[in-house]
Amino acid sequence: MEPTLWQKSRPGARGVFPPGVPPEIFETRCPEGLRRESPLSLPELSELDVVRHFTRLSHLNRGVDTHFYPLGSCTMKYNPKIMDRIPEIAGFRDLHPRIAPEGMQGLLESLYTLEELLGHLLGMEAVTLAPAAGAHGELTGILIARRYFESRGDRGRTEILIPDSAHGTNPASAAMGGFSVRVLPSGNDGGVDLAHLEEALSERTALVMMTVPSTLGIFEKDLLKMVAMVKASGALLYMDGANFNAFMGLLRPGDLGFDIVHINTHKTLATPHGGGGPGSGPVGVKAHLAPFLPSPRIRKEGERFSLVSPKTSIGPIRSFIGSSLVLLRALGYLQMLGAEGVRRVALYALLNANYLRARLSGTLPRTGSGLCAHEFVLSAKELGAEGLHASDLAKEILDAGYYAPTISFPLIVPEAMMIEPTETESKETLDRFAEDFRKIVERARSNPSRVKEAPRRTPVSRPDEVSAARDPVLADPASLRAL
Amino acid sequence: MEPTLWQKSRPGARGVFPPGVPPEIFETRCPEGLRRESPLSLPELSELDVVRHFTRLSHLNRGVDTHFYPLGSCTMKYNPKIMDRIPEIAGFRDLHPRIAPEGMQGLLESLYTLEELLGHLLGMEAVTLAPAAGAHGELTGILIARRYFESRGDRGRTEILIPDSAHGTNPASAAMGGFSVRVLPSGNDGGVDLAHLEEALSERTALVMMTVPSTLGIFEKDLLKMVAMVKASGALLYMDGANFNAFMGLLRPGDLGFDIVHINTHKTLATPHGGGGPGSGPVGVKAHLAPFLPSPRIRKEGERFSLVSPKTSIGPIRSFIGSSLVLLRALGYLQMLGAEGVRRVALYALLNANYLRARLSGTLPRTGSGLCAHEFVLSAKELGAEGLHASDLAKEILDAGYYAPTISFPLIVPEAMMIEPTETESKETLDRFAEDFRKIVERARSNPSRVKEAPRRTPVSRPDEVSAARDPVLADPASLRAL
Amino acid sequence: MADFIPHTESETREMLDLLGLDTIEDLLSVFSQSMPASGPPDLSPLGGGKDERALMEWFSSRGDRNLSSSRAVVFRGAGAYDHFIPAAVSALVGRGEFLTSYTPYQPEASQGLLQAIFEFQTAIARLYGMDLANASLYDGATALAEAVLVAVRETERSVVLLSEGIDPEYRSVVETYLEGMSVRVEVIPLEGGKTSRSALGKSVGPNVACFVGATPTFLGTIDQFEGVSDLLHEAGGLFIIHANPHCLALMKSPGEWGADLATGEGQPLGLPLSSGGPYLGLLSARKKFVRRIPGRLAGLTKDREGRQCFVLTLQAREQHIRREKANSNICSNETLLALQALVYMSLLGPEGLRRAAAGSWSNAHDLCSRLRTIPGVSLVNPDADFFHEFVLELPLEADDLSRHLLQNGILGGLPLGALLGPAWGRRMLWCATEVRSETEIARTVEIVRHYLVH
Amino acid sequence: MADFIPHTESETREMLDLLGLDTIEDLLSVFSQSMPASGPPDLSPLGGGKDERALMEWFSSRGDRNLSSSRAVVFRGAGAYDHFIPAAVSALVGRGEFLTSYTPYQPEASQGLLQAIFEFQTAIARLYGMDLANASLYDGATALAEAVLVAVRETERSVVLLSEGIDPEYRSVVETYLEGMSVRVEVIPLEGGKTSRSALGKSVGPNVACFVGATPTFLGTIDQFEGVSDLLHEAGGLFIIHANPHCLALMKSPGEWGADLATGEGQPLGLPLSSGGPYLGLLSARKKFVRRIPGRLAGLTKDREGRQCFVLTLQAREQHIRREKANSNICSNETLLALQALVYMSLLGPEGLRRAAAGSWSNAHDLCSRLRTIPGVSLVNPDADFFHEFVLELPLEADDLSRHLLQNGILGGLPLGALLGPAWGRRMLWCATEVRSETEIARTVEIVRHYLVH
Ligand SMILES: Cc1ncc(COP(=O)(O)O)c(C=O)c1O
Ligand SMILES: Cc1ncc(COP(=O)(O)O)c(C=O)c1O
Repeated sequence: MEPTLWQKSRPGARGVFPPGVPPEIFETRCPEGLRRESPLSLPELSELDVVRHFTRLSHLNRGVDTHFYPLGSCTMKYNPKIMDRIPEIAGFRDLHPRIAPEGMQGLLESLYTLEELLGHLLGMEAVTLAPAAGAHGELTGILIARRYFESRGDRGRTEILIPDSAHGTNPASAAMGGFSVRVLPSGNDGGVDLAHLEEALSERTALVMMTVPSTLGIFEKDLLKMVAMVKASGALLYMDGANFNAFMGLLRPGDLGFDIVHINTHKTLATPHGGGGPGSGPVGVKAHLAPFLPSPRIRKEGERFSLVSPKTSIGPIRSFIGSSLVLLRALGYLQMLGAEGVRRVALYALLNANYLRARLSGTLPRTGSGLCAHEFVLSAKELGAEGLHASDLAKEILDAGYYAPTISFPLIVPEAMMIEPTETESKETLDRFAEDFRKIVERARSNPSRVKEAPRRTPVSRPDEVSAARDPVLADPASLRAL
Repeated sequence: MEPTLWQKSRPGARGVFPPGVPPEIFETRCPEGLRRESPLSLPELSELDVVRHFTRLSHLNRGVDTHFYPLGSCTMKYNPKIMDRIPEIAGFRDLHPRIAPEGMQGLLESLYTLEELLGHLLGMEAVTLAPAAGAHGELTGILIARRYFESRGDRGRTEILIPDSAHGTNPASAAMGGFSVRVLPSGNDGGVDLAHLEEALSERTALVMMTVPSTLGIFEKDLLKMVAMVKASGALLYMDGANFNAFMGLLRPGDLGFDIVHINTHKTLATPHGGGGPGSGPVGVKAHLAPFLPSPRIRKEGERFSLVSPKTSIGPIRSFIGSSLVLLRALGYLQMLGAEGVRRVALYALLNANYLRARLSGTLPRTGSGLCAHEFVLSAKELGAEGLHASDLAKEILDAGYYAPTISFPLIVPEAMMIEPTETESKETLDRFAEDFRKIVERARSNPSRVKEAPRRTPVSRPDEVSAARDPVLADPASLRAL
Repeated sequence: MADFIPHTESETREMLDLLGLDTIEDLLSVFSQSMPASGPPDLSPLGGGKDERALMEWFSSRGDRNLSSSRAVVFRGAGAYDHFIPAAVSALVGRGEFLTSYTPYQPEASQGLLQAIFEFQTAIARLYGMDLANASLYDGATALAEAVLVAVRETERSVVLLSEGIDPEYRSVVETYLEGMSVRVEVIPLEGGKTSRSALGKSVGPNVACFVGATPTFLGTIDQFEGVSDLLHEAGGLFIIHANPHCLALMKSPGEWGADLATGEGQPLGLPLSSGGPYLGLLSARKKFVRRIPGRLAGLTKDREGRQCFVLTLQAREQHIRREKANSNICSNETLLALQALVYMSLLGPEGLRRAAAGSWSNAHDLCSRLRTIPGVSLVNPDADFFHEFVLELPLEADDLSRHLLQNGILGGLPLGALLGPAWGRRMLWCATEVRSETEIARTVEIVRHYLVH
Repeated sequence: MADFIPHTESETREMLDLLGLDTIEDLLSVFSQSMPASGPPDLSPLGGGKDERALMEWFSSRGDRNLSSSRAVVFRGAGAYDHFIPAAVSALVGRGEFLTSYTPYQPEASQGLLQAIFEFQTAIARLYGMDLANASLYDGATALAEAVLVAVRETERSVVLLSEGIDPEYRSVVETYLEGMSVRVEVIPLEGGKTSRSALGKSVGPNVACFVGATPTFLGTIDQFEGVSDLLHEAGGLFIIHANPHCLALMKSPGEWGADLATGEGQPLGLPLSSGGPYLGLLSARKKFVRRIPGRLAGLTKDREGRQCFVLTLQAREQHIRREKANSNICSNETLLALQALVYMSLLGPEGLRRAAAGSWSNAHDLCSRLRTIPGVSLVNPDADFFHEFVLELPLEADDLSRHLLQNGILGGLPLGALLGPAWGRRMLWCATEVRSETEIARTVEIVRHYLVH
């Protein structure tokens, strides 16, 4: 392992020499009470020290660029390198966000174009690009629903219905939006149970949030019926469209009857995840909800673009216009794909998932049946007999030279392993993975104690998570020693 | 290890889609006899395949960015990342070399400025930036000497004197320039022996090539006497200035009496070696040799720059003006350092070498005594008793987490290990290396057979070099299988 | 034109065969029950696709229609700052192993990012003078909103006091975030550029969850908070400070002022202006709030061989475990930008950061004193110290001057009328950072002078 | 201002102490005997140093004074070609592990580059239709000169025949390289754009070391070499072809023409125009010349565990072992650019390269036929096929048209007078690659037409 920056720090060492003036100038002229008194404990290193540090850290990390990453629900696909160039264009990279619209016509045109394209792909009449991530999009959509009912004087709708298979952000966003959450238990097939839905719907229901395809990688077979039921109840329909990669260009949430949908550009639209972010979570809505979209909105008049903040808006949900440099990548990707490419991406995402599903059949039982969408979920529950968890298998998979599938999600499947290969992986990679996975499951049955010891080929073995949580050390102690 | 591109190739797979037209258009319109008939066996891969391939290959490679690289004579120092930005400036990167001087005033001004600065640092009246590397600079200097003597009608000077400690490029360049080489044996102290020099000098001597500081990391103590002797003989004095890092800003070859000097920008002046190149090898000469410099030459008239090809020139030694993108880095580095920085670089290069030399004393005997310049040479000859070579130690050094020192050079030291730490490494790194080196030498004495087995921590163990040379496989057999 | 699908035709065929399908279109049966009557979507607006070169041409030509800092010298801040960024930053952050990795849930394969997050948390905690920091939030505004939510939850109270020194757009974001809560936001006015102590004293009471101060304030002034911490704590509320991390290299830190929580926008730490995003939300806190705070946390631990290593910890606070009871809904955050800020801070080191901050301070003061010599121009809040931003009162509408400057390739101070109301129509919020040259300052002052004193 | 020296003051002190020195200046005693009477050099021309930002400003402003392809549409080739380069190329080649490594003399720590060199050698050998290629030479011109030297050494003969189709500047480089040898260079004229077979027949004889043909020729024509190989071999000489690798995707390769050695300039394979360098010298050969050829060679072998691995091999040909008897003096070469070309070729693959080459061919033919419709303009060598370059005869001085085009943001064809003499004053060598758009071609033709037919 690599020592930390502070463990390497050498008092007095200098790195990059920036423009500026000696700090003494400030210190002699600024009143004492306003000045920082405590020393500034940042690492002191040469430029080479820093370069080596982060180059070495990068070697301790797996990405799509280095390994197959079958992480379900996360759509870890290849993001074309050309998209990394777009945020480097000086006209975007170095543009001040508080410039008057005259100074950002190119930006506004680009974002407006993206709104239009997404609106078209989602079957929605208006799109906001403001949300910074999927969960942020959810919150936005939920606040829009709140305003919508308020605008109609309907103050009794305080409840949001969410399937138990949903991503954790769904209920968490509902709560942040001030709603109470009612959980819809899944039926035997992992889908929403119509009877339960029927029972749960009431005049208190503001919103029903559905993930399509569901987190089991399944398209609800009764989706259109559910939509009709919800509409009949007067509630709005929200679609968590994080799994856009499964249906982009094939099916439009708007056409299915949804009122609100968010997508994650950092899954489907060419923003690498960057270790957890940045992303962005555009939200599309039907016309009746458009007045409530967050401000500012981009308006087009003739060839000129401007920003407006309608009174009906829920207000801004973040600073400035949005994560522009992320959004431009999404636009670039859609422009590169074109109509044909967009469809092919989704079709091949389905093909790869189904192929891998078929290749893995007979290893661990799958939750759900028939064709899957872009991902599928296996359960490692039966290995409980050998004292093993899905997480143990995951470590063996790391050792075999892959990133691991998503584990412990969706919560409704015990010892879930959620596998999403994405369309950018080759058949060869899937074949190799299937073979290795099969061997690992066999090993789990024949030699469970060995599996408990995995991984062995990673830079570290299993970290002690219990003691990490018991007495959390969240900042480097060496940073205090240095003072 | 990673399979090769052809081992991974899948017939029919497509990578990046370039601008162009379907090749059939060419094939139907171009006469058959002119068309390629044999299939084009390049690898067929997706963009992701290619990205993974080269990312993984990079992980099998050590650079200064990842490891301390005490490779003597190679000056493997840290090259500031800002210099990588200069060749990316569109005005330089995308400039066509056959544009009229009006279209390249910024380039010509930059290169002219570099010529002036180098001339100043070398104490030379004229500088050419054309040579593509150090050896290319040597050939250039040698051809200049040839033309010089020709211009004086002195056709009897057919011999070049070169110390036996010199880099191999010196004699090789002399031979390419059409001269015969006479080797100057080193004296006991590793320096040129005055008596030998005296004896060797004659009216046949065209040039004496000296490396300063010598490849032993030593400044010849009688340098000025030698210079005087050579001058008296009517020969010219060539300095191999590859070790510029040792004296930049401290001492000028021109002041020492040299007529010609080359330097390697890829050692001292901020061009990373890139696995073996590119580099560039500017050559500086005194006024009497300036007319012979290679064409084209940059001329400044008022504020305007132009290119000229004087009749007296030896002619072009490569295509176009020079390795501009490399040369601009050198200029950037000098501008960043400024007067003070240039001196400090050289002084700290001396300090680091002498400190490490002192820290290693008592491990293996050094060739030479007293202060060294920017590097020093140890001999592992005594380990021959345990059946070990310098190359065996080198492998242990790799295992300890470093690149290895230069071995088997200079040739005059048996089992040489040439160590050059450069100024960009910290005391801490040198201390750690010294400790590890000491342990390795101890291990070599106590457990030589283990050392014979090193390295163990590298991606591969020792390759079979003998069979590689016996029946060389220089192209991937899989590339023919694919056809 | 390119779709990054690696399959050869024969591979696709083999795969379909295994699945017993005729053509890839047969996979559409996944949706069959849901296929709307309207038929497949019309994709014509997406066009025929572009190759890399055509794509870059499209974007470059749009980029050329933006007056970025390469075309207009930036004297504007107001939440986004034009600072120096060393070249090594992007060289390191852009490495594929970082860029293309996911949230480090599998620690054994993610030590690089986990360690970087841990180091980022450390750097932010030290800069803000706090015990700990999280792995990032979306941006400064949402970080502030999340901090307010921590206070609301911790105190179970319903009044939030925000200093008028908080960026008014941030205040709106806080209000949006509180939309669904029964919480009232009250603004404590500034007096001469500092939070009115009497107004604050009057408002602090048993219903108050927190007071949030800003330093520098949105108007650039350095606010002062002696005794504020005690005032709040005695009333059972929390004290939050929103601070610009660049200024903290020299200014008294939230920790030194006794804050419980601190937030900031990380953009000044090595992020470009970026047309507004992605930015980097900073949140730091006293240790006792550790189980309250939102977002990811990397912690130090040991592996089975006892080697130092890192892991995401205290995940029970987060949505994927706690669901509707989670501290926040945040999932994806801004890790890559946290890494970027960390690389920036390590490259500059404490001395470099102090030097850059002093440069901003010095340039802003230079600009201010020169502009003040222009007849009719005066400094608003002359009695408060400022850091690198300040408000000037002009003899005419600020919008007019702003337009005039833009025509001359200068992004001048921000006209405040649109944000703060007509009373502020002749006021402009100026900023100068360490990268502004003496020539740029002199030229700008001359253009302003010439325009105002025709 | 920055010197990248990591030492703290106290570390420097400790180090000096160990050495028994007072100040670092004491190290100057290393040179003492040689310190010239003139005293220490005056370094004032180097100035006070610049920070990163000031440095980039200096270079950007100089870059702005160059009419690069972003400011002038390139219709010029003549040895340097404006091709499409995928974005992934620089992302991969720029990785620090490649960029900052040395020549892979320690194979265990250098497998990445060794494998890449091996793969590069393979790709070039396949492209040129030869058995093997080396790890690179400086550029196309020096590669050609080195190939000629191979022939001279192999045959021990003293006459070198160069086709007139060889770039005249390359020819000068060959002459410079031969300066010290007793070798005579003879030029075999082109006839209608192809090497005169009768002249060649007359010149081939017992003293001839080699004949070097080019395809496409410097004038863009596709030369033809039926029987040339036999002609040379019967006379005991070697046959060398210099070929543009981009065109070889579609054109008959040197191997197919029966060449013994082949050379090329690798710039069209993913390298930018680069203001002329660094470029990439390509050299490939028949197996039997393996011990003759200059430069590094990576070979396939196995490690002790029997794993496939790579190593520099046949080093006994090289200067560091063979010294004055070496095949060449080359040491540093252009490895990083070889890697770049390899990444480029792998990304495009055979189909991509063929598509790009066909695009060049098609654009050049389109441009040519449009320009020929202008009164007074005619194609020189109308009976020869050409690839992506062609020479036009104009009704006025080519220099004048060239200047006019440059004023209109077009880098038109190369006026040939300066290179080939006054007889060529009205001739211009045009080029169009796959990246030229229909609009650019149309606009250029219109400007030329308007200028010529005022
Ligand atoms: C189905 C689903 N919904 C919502 C989210 C939340 O999106 P984000 O992480 O961008 O906030 C995710 C992300 O993992 C998801 O997979
Ligand atoms: C002393 C010396 N001279 C000459 C050279 C040759 O320089 P290049 O490799 O640039 O041709 C070297 C390079 O290794 C060297 O160290």
